[in-house]
Amino acid sequence: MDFLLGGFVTAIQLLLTGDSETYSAVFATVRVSGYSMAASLALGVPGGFFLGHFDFRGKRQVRLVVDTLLALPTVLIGLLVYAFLSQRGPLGEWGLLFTLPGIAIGQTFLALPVVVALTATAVEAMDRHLRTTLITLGVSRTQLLLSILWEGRLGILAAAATAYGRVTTEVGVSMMVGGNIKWLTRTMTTAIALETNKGQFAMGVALGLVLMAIAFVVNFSVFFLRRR
Amino acid sequence: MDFLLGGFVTAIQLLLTGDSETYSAVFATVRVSGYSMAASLALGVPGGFFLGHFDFRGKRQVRLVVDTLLALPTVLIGLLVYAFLSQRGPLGEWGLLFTLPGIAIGQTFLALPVVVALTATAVEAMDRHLRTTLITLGVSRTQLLLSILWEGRLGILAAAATAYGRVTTEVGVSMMVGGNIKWLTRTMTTAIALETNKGQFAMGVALGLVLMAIAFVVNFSVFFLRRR
Amino acid sequence: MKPPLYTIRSLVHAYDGGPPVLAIERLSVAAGSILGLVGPNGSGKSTLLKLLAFVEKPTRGEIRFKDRPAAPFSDAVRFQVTLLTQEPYLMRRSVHANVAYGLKLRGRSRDCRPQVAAALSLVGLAAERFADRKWYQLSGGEAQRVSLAARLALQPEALLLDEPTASVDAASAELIKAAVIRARDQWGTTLVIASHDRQWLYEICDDSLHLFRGRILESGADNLLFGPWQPGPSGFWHKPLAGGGVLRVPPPPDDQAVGVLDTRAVSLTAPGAASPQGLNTLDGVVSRLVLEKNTRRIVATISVGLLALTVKLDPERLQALHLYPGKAVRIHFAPQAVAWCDPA
Amino acid sequence: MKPPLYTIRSLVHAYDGGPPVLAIERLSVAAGSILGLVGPNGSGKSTLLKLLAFVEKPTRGEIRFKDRPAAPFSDAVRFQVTLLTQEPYLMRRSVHANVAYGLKLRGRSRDCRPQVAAALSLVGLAAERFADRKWYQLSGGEAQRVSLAARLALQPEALLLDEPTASVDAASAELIKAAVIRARDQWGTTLVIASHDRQWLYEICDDSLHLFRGRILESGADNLLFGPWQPGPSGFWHKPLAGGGVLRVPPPPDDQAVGVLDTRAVSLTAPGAASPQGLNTLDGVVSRLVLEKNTRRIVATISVGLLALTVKLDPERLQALHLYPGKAVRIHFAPQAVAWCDPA
Amino acid sequence: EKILMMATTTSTDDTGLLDYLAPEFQKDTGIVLRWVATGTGKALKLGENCDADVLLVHAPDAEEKFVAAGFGINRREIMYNDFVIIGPADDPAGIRGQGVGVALAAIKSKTAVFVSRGDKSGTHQKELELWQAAGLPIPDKEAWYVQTGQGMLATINLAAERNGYTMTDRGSYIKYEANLNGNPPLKILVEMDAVLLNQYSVIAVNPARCPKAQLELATAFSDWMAGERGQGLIGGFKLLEKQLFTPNAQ
Ligand SMILES: Nc1ncnc2c1ncn2[C@@H]1O[C@H](COP(=O)(O)OP(=O)(O)OP(=O)(O)O)[C@@H](O)[C@H]1O
Ligand SMILES: Nc1ncnc2c1ncn2[C@@H]1O[C@H](COP(=O)(O)OP(=O)(O)OP(=O)(O)O)[C@@H](O)[C@H]1O
Ligand SMILES: [Mg+2]
Ligand SMILES: [Mg+2]
Repeated sequence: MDFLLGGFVTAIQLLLTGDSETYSAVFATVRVSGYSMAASLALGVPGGFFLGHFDFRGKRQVRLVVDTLLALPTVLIGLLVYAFLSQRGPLGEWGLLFTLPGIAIGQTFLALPVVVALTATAVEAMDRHLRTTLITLGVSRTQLLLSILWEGRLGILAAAATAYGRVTTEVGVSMMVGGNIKWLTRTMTTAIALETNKGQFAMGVALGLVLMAIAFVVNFSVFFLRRR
Repeated sequence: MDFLLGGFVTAIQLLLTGDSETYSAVFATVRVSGYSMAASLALGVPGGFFLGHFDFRGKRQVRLVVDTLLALPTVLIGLLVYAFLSQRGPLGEWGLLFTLPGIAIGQTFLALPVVVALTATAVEAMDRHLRTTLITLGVSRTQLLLSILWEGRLGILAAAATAYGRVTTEVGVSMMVGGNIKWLTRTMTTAIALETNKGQFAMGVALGLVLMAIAFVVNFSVFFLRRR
Repeated sequence: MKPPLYTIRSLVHAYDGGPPVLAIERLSVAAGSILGLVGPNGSGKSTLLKLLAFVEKPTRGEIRFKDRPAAPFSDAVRFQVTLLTQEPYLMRRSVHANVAYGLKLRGRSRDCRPQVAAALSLVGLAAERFADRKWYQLSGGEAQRVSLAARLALQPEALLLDEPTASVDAASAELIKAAVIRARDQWGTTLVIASHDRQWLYEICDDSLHLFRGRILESGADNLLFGPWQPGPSGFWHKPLAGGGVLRVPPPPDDQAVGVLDTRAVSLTAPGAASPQGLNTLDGVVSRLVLEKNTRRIVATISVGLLALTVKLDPERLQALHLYPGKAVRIHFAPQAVAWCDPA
Repeated sequence: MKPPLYTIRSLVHAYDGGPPVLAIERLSVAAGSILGLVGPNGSGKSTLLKLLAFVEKPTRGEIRFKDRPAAPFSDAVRFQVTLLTQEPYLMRRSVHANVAYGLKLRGRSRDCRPQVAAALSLVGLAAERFADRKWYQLSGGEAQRVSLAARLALQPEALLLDEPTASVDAASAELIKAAVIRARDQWGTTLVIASHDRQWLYEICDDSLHLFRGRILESGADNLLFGPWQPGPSGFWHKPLAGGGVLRVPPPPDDQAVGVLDTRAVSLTAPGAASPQGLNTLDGVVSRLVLEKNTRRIVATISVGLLALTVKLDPERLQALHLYPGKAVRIHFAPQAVAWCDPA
Repeated sequence: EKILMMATTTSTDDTGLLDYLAPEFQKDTGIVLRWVATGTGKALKLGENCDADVLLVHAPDAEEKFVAAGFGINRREIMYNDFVIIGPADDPAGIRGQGVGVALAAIKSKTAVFVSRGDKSGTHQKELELWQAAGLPIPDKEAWYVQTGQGMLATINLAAERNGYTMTDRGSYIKYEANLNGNPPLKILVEMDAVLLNQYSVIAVNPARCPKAQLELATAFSDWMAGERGQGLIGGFKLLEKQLFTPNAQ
């Protein structure tokens, strides 16, 4: 029990004293989640829009697949990406194994189903008259997409926040593809896992709290989008 | 690379030959995720309804907190729950450490923010005339809640599917609270982590695919709710 | 006499801390009566109906139902009162499920097919063609009528209708009229109906209430006179009219004030008739003549430039004047007959 | 003469593989004209308007705009055509942002405040009071008018209005009428307007189109006669009427068929007048008389039991008959004047 | 049913040793053995928190501290295996057959990649000892010194990907060899140095601190492991025909 309080104190110390190990992991986490969120939003939001907005044969089946992919285990993604990026894998040449961009690739696969499924749900829930209204006002196809997304921004925001939570807390991909290399690819979550394995529970809690502090800052920075 | 194909073949073998270790982990996963989904839906759907449906002061701030909790690292939850359930913790008497219900408690904390945030978003996105219509038709408060949830079932379904994906793929809580004890608390994800740690990549992939097969069955069983 | 179904005391309603949009000092609605609500857009009709349906709580004051206070979800009103909202909302279910929903809430779930079919036929929809359609497979007017059928099926004690004929065709409007009257006569339902279609409304109402900027105007207030007003000679204020002529009114509270002119204070004469000293004299053209079914009087609309004034006449007077649509007439009324609305 | 703005050839539309709900063999809409669309609920008015706005693609056939084919999003029509939908939808923004949205799309974003204010005032809304309101802070009629303002602000070449006055008060309906006429006169806008308010519609339309079950009826088809029909003597079919009397018609295609009766085929006489051999003779009461502004003729509605028939009269004929609302009259028409609608 | 809860290091589980011993133990004593396999640090922590009855770990220094602090009693050495230094077959630092001290110095001076567990595990603690014994400063931020913070096999795999050296226990290496069908890219280069011994011990959790700790069962396990039966089974445990652990209970 006492390690909880200890963790809280340590978390504040780590942040205030500018502990270099911690900050190295913080930056790694921020960079990696930045990449993977950018990629998964760029691909997933249009994808989700398409899935939610248009009616086509087999739409429900596609949703079923996407929903199943929500349960893609991080370690499995880690293994798949590892298989491709390994020296002996087809993309070994790129030298992305044990690098932050490598992790970001794996996390993108992790976040993509979340963004697609939730964006599609948000778009689907929108009033069917919105589309007609926008077209009658003279939107182009792109403007239609942008305006519908803007009207449904609360849903997209929820999609992004959920995907961010998933990306930023995952361990499997970061371990497998990143290798948890100190000063290089050690992210907050792999650091937490390591400290916990070392039996340094207080340190694990401290790093966990730091991770939540980052999440708070990130969510706070898009707070204004919630205004109605 | 070859372990991917090997994993696929192994996955089918494991399922068809009724491999007892695999099935033990499958049942553990199904039981644990069953408990934690039941608990997090029972608590989170009404909570999300409340958050999405009513206007109150500080509502946006509550959303900010919930969104931040989406980024609750599994290992942190694992540590917190461990702290309480450990012999030396306040709830040590209950004897829940290294048991499936213990894991389920931790996973409930993991799923709760997802269910709350996404249910709230779904309810918020609903037509504001629905509430008025339902009241004028004579619903009670409970019927209002149920009918709004039913009308917004696609959103709730997405919330549940996302939470399920999160619960069923997490490793941190299962490892920390469950202890990955063979035949007892070894779930699919801890088994995958173990195999991967042992370098048995093909087996890791195989178990990952089995996990996805479970997810497919679960999502398929609620497929009918998608009919419009 | 039966006690009133609704009694309202010192009611004020404002949305989310905004300015009050409805302020009613006292009002009672007799059981079994049909009350019409008229008034321009934004005058508070829908707000009043939502309050009467106990969907919203008034900001101040009280609404009593059968002499007991009530609130949203309270059992005293839950199954007794129902409202057709202005934007008819259908749940994402079939037409049948929409109409049956309220019946099911009341525990009448056992085979409600015949009840649903009966309700649909009241609004002119054949159950065979419509019951199994999805909510989005309807035209605007069909959806409106399905919503109404869902309310009629409940046979409520109080039925509140907000623009029930807004996008409904003429034949269906007649059907709805018949359904409303039947509801009152057969089930003793009390109705409050807001509508912009005054002809339709006046043909069924026992009484009507004029709302303007959230307040009740005295009855007979069919004519609203809008400013701006300019001060003129001999204590009156003026407004020049588009087609020539001038409107004279008593001093208004402010230059944008809205005047109310009782139809009974207006008299019609042949064009060119001598105008009595001190009265407003306006030349116009009859644009329509409509029979008020209950009273057998005739409501005449006279266009004076852009202004449309309403006058009620006995058939005898009408025949004496040889009125027909298109005929030129002269209107007289005393400036003092114009009363001023309270500022909102 | 200017070439038609729209030309339609062999158009058929069905929703999602359902039965066809609109089938128009050929139609053209002249540039600068105002075309009215009338017809009962579900007759296809909104469907036609959505097709004309290129929001939906027809299932079969073609709609040409300025003699060129067009499709949703095509540049040829994107900024030229705009539709006010039947359910006015406001985006979750302020009133100003809603009205300004289309202007911004057209690149006129630089301070569009004055344009927005002008558009709002066309529908009788003061920009100071309304521009900064949120989309949900409006009454039904106000929302409807904001939607219309958002279309008027665009000064489009083709303006399609679906029930623009559905929940709008009488004064605003007059304003909208003026705005529509101004749009045509000042900007040369072509308008197609669907409305159930025929009085209002006939006062602005150059021409009107009667839709019934997805088909265009011949003009003058104001009266629809509904079955069921029973076979009768001498080759005619019958329907007994509520207030006594019988309607005789030529043999219908089926016993639920709908007959169309041209107003011009109906003649009015004094009650008790001798009825010419072989004609339908019905006794009714005048319920309203309305001036048709363009033609100066008078539209009389005659109630025969539950049936309401429309007849058009010259002022002279009306005076000769001493008609006024409430007066009993006798109606004659030849059974052969009833034509049968094509089954849908 | 008597259930003994053990916390142990990953190597005993990953190699399959426990899966092999537990049924025999149950057969002989009727006690069901359950274990949580984790890093040595966490295993000790679980003991400290009274969440296990017995520990099977391999970090002598940390173990002694654990016992000295009163968390555990009856520490008993059971078996050992040994550590080896492995590296790419072409051996860029040229350490094949050298002593440990020389080998480490060569790696450092050639700045060849060396992959460290970096997780305070028994293996990692041994590695740190070796740097110290060789009189070298413990590297941290040097680019050639990669700290994975992962388990042994993950670390070996990482070393293979990086074409680097690492130190591992022999059991894990044999497992790694088996995973790659006996033909791994990393080969054993340094072995059989006396300092490379890896001692495993059993410690019972102190019932004086943890009232629920089952000292009786823990002692039964400890006795069984140190006894003839246990020692014989450990000696007979083989993977790829190779013995993984050498029993050495006194
Ligand atoms: N949710 C709301 N928030 C703030 N103001 C509102 C809201 N709803 C309505 N109002 C305002 O309250 C006033 C009364 O609205 P109400 O809907 O009762 O009018 P109405 O008489 O029904 O008008 P209409 O004929 O257009 O339906 C209007 O000025 C309107 O702008
Ligand atoms: N999305 C849809 N799917 C299937 N059928 C539809 C759909 N929308 C409309 N319909 C049907 O198409 C027919 C024509 O509808 P439309 O909306 O064009 O009628 P309308 O003339 O505008 O009627 P109203 O006066 O009620 O607005 C109706 O029978 C209606 O039920
Ligand atoms: Mg209203
Ligand atoms: Mg329509």
